[in-house]
Amino acid sequence: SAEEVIVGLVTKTEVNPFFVKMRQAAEEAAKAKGVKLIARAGKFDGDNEGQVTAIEDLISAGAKGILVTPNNSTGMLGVIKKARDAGVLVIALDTATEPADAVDATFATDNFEAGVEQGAYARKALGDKKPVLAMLDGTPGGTVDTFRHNGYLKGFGLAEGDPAIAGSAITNGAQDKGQVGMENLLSKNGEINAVYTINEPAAAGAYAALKSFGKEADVMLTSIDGGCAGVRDVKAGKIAATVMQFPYKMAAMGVDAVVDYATNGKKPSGFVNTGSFLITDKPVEGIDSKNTEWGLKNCWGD
Amino acid sequence: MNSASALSFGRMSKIAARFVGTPSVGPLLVLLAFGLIFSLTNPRFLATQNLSIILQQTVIIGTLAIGQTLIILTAGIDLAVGAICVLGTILAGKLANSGYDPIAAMGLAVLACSAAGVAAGSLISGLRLPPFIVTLGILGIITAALRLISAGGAFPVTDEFLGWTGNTVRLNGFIVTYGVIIMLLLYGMVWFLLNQTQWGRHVYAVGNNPEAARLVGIPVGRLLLSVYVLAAFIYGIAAWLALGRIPNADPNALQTANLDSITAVVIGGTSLFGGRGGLIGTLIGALIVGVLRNGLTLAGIDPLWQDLVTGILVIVAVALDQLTRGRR
Amino acid sequence: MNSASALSFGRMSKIAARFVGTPSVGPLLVLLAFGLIFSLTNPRFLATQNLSIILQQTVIIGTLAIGQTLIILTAGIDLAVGAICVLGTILAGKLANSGYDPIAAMGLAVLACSAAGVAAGSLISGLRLPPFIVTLGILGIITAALRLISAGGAFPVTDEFLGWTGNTVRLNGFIVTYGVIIMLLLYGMVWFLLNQTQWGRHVYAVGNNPEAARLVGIPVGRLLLSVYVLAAFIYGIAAWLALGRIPNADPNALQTANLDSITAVVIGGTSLFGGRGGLIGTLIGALIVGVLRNGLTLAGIDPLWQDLVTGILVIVAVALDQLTRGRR
Amino acid sequence: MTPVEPREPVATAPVGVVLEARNVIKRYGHITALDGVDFELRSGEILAVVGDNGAGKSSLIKALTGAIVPDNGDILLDGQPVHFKGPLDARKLGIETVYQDLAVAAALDIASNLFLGRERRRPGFLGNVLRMLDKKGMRAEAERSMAELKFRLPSIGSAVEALSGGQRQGVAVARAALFAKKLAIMDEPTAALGVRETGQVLDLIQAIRQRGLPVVLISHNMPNVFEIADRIHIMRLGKRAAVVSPKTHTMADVVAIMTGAAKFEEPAASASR
Amino acid sequence: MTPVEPREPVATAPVGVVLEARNVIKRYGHITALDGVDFELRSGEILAVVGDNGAGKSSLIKALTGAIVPDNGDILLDGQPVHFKGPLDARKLGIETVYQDLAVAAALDIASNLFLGRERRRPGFLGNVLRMLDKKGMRAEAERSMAELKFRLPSIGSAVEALSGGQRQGVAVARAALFAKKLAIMDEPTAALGVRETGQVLDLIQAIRQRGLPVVLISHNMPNVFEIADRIHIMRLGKRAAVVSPKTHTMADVVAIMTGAAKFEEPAASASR
Ligand SMILES: Nc1ncnc2c1ncn2[C@@H]1O[C@H](COP(=O)(O)OP(=O)(O)OP(=O)(O)O)[C@@H](O)[C@H]1O
Ligand SMILES: Nc1ncnc2c1ncn2[C@@H]1O[C@H](COP(=O)(O)OP(=O)(O)OP(=O)(O)O)[C@@H](O)[C@H]1O
Ligand SMILES: [Mg+2]
Ligand SMILES: [Mg+2]
Repeated sequence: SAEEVIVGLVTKTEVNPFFVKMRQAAEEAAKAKGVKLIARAGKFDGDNEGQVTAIEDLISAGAKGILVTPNNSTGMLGVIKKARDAGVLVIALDTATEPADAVDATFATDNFEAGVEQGAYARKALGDKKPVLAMLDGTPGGTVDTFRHNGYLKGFGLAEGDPAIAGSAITNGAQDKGQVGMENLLSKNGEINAVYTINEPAAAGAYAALKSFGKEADVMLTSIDGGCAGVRDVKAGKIAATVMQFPYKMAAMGVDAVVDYATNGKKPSGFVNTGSFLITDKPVEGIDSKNTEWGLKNCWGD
Repeated sequence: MNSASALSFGRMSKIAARFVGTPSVGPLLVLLAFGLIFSLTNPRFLATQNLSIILQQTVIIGTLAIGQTLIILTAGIDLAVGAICVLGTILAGKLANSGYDPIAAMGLAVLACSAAGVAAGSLISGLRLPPFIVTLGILGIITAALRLISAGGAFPVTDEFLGWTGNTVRLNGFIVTYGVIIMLLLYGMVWFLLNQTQWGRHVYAVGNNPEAARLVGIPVGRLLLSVYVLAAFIYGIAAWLALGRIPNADPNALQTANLDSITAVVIGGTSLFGGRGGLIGTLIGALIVGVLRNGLTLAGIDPLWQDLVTGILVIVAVALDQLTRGRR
Repeated sequence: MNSASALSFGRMSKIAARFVGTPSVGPLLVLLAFGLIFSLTNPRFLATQNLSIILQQTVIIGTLAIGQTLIILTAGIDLAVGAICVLGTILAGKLANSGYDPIAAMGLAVLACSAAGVAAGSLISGLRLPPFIVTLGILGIITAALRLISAGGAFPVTDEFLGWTGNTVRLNGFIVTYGVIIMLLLYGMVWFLLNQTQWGRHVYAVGNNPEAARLVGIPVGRLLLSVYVLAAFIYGIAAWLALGRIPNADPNALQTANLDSITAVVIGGTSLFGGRGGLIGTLIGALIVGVLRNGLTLAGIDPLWQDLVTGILVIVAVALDQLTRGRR
Repeated sequence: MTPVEPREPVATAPVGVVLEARNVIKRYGHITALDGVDFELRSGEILAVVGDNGAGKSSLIKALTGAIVPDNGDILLDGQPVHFKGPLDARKLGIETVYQDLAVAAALDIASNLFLGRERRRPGFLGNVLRMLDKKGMRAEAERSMAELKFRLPSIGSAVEALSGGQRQGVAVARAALFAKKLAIMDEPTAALGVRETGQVLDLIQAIRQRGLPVVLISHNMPNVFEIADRIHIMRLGKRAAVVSPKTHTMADVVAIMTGAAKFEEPAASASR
Repeated sequence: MTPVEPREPVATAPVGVVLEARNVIKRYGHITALDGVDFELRSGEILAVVGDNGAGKSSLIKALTGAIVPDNGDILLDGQPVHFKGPLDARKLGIETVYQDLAVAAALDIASNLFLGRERRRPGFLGNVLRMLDKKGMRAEAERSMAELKFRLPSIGSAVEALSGGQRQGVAVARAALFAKKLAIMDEPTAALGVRETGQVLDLIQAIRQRGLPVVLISHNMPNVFEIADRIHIMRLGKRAAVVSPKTHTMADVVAIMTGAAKFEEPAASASR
């Protein structure tokens, strides 16, 4: 009988709920298809070495296909080539490689576009108020971080370094650091009326800080991710809007593709945008959005 | 001759010696110096609201650093400090969310934290394994266990009792949370233990010279065990304070807590080789870190530059401390 | 009497003493035990290709751990090890990408790394600041500086010379990269320095008893400086090896390198209090970590459980080492 | 040719033997530090233990006080076998020891070191419930007992690491003297002491004996040994070579046995029986 | 009432003075360890330094060898002022010292400790270019010089922490003897030594003198001091109380000066001039 089909999944970290959801979705898909999933991850945002090591181990373990969310778009190229040379199907999830054809296929969201959506909404919703913006970044230099940050500024209509940017803080996407960063920025400038956040945990931290300053009603707090906790925060009015992504879609499609390859030898190709949607209960004109009811049905996490 | 020359030096030198000899004066001066500089760059720094915020931001690391201080005084080190605290938040949250009485939930969580301390302490005192490795191992075990328990990741903890430590109270116009008060109470209590009881003496003795401690009949193993358990108990309390600050149980929180708490301890003047230092220094050390972060933001320094400046100022802080103590 | 009884014990005990007394035998036995277990759970583990991969995976941390060993032997600690190495990759990449001769680019990068070592070493030996704080500060400074330099984040480094260490060569059917060979050469050279030269003796003496070292006339400050500079130089070489493994310069890379390299050193049997241990143990320690990670994956263990099992096995490894050395 | 006590182990403890050891063996790797040593301390006596460097004196007393666990042999206190798992066990039975390497915590002050492991608590609620230290009381007591030794000290609050070699030794000796309940063992307590201070410590040892407690004194200083010892236990190569009385033997005799220059097999009438 | 040497500092170094110190002051916080002490070591002599515990003997020799930097005072070697910034400076000029706390690296073996800071390299390429240690040679030399002291040692490869107190002291003494080029200073080198070993060390000191080097010997053992010293420098309360000759003064005289029982202001004819 044929050897058990092994699907490898290499996420950026095990820390981020986004990747936790991705792994769970992959596990479910693997179970449904009767294949074995071995998941690995880097230890932190930027752990290229950890991801390379994981892919090498998965090649050694005899994986048929490897799904990887590369930490940055070029870091993984060598080992990906090694895997493909060894006949392993490699699919990039969530983040594209550079060049994009270094992998067989890419199932991802356009993070820059997601940032643009967030920024455009925030600017519109702010109305004619003069914007005073605080930015709660993730880990500076990370690919996703850069795309979302730059996208937001573009959507918001500000250039990097514009005086309307009152300040920024590094949150590593963590709630506690989001809270500390927001508190200190509010201490510095009480006029802040728009807040960019890298993800929903950072937004939750920011909300707590805003609340303790009594400013939660006056500030346009937006985010990206689409975790259920985040959507609930939108519903509760804590976050004005978030941009939802679909990690489970990426993972499930990835597992299916590997199984397909193992049974039929068929390889997927190209970039498949798994899409993103702005979720808000306070839509503004000219910007497509879905309400939280839809959001709660399609969110990830629990 | 010695007493004669001491007298000839006069009261002055005695007072100076008393202060310069106290290990926490150096850090205190550094803290005041930073405070002064920041209040000049931005007057908002000294606003009571801002000071109160700095205190609140210090609550979690400040409390964890109490336990870390105890362990470092015994020449140990604790890399599991954040993991044990997170264990507390997750357990308390899970239990409360699944219908347990919140007080019982918190109690059980603190108990579980203490149990982690029992495990660490037993391995270190019983098998004489290096604390670095034992706590690193426990860090891995707890982190993994937490991810297994809380499969889906973080979840909100809305119970009122569990979040109570985040409520504010006004003291003389100064707004603080109950969490701040509890942290300060813990500092007071552990300070008392360290400085006024036999147990505290023995902590210093074991850290300074474990063989001498053994020879004079101090039960070194039992003492180490008690230190790790007390520290872990405090991490459990810190879990309650953490839920007050962030009503959310996240298995991935506090990843840098080990480095942060050790930093507070070392800036506070406690030696990583054990037996020298104290708790007041740690509180000041934690505040120095908080003041730096807050003050640099208020001074409008870009976060990328903040790390740079913080790196330099941390070194400067310890160098100043060294200087105030005088040479060898 | 002593020599008499030594003789009566016979050659046997001498040989035993030689081996049990050598600090790296414990870790070696642990490594072999883990290897045996993993080869039973999955025959692929022993495939030469897999073994060669484990070696390659050990290259970066294994090389960084050489410098970390030197520093820990002097009773220091280096938290900036990863940051300095990343500094090397970013500088070499930036310079090469902007048209510098790649050899000059790499040379300058190694020089810059060494300069970071000069900074750390000077503060530690000159101002007698604790290594923990100095290297923590330098970690912050370099991390921030790197983010400022490489504003856009990570970038690919495609130069052939910079990536050369990733090329493979077949030795007796065993495929290794030049990086592995360079790492092993570095181990050999530094082993020689530590065990066969005056400088190495002084490293041990300074770590074991700095005051005695000073009194017998060892230039302690200069020695510490040389250790930090040599270590940083090695981190610079590690940067070259890292570019061979991943042709990409990323300011956020290697964040856990400090903990990982210290872990390799401690598992290898070197004491964090300085003066005891050795380099061979460190290599074995680094391999133990690599074997654990690889072996658990090959055994198909869920990554959540892997952390748990790794946590336990790290403790077990050190406990076994302790046992093979016998009690006090 | 010096007449000495026979070395056969006695079957039952003779009357008045406080601490006894039989056939104690201790090996360190391939070094045999104690090679079947016997030992006998009688009530109310000052027993000197002498021997060359490396003869095993310190190892012997460490075995007697639980600081090391011997590989073999029995230890009896008041004729009852005891098994010390650590120094704490011996201390609980009232045995106080000055170890050769002093066992002080250098970073702590003199008073803390004097009371290390034997701290006093405040009376009443503060002490019983809060377990608060009686710092003042301990400090006063420390002042008193260091003054008794006539040591010049910088201040009772100085860290021990700031003391001269002899001052440090004084702290360790004062500690043992202060707390001995059953017997005191002193491993070279006067090695670093000046003439005057040595005299004080010898007086102190005699004062302890006056309290009815026997004392074991390890010393290389033969005049001192002959001045105050009742019996002299001579170690050689990890064994008890002889036990002699200072009344019947000269310093030269003792040195001769110690260094192996004199034989000592003959079961001559023991001077100390 | 003992006649003693006058204490005024001499303007120029008398002929044959190797090491001299004038008005050296050292304070530790509010403790004055050295209170304006003078010191004079003549060529080829054995100078004993005696004094109560805490009198400042160790502080004095530390100041002379660069181990501490005095707050005030001049140090002259062969009449030339020297400023030692650390022990290395003194060692480079051929001054070897046995410190009271021995200055050994306990985890290293005996041979490594003997040659600590003075390691020998292999001849030729290996030594000059690769700077390889001559481990065998050092080990053999260590064996030889420890054997000369007639110490019984477990093995030259044992770690120093596995040695008895006296054996450890032997290592430190052998080191100083082996490397002294200009003069040797020994702070209580026989404190932990047995009778036989003490004799060996005294012989060794005399052998060093035979090599033409002066020796400073700090000791509390008056018989030893009177046996080998040419002159005796008496410390009291951080000052030089007197310098006397063992030929003209008795032990009782010396102890009396040391403890302050005897006065010594009168500028009587110095015995040692
Ligand atoms: N590092 C130090 N810090 C503070 N005080 C010190 C220090 N070293 C020595 N002292 C003090 O200086 C005085 C002289 O000490 P020193 O060691 O020179 O005496 P000594 O004559 O060598 O005594 P001993 O015979 O006991 O060795 C003592 O009172 C001692 O307490
Ligand atoms: N921890 C140890 N490890 C190995 N060998 C040891 C250890 N302790 C003592 N020894 C050896 O045991 C022997 C006896 O040592 P011990 O300290 O009992 O001698 P001692 O009679 O007290 O000598 P001294 O008069 O020099 O203090 C010595 O040869 C010594 O090297
Ligand atoms: Mg001894
Ligand atoms: Mg002295």
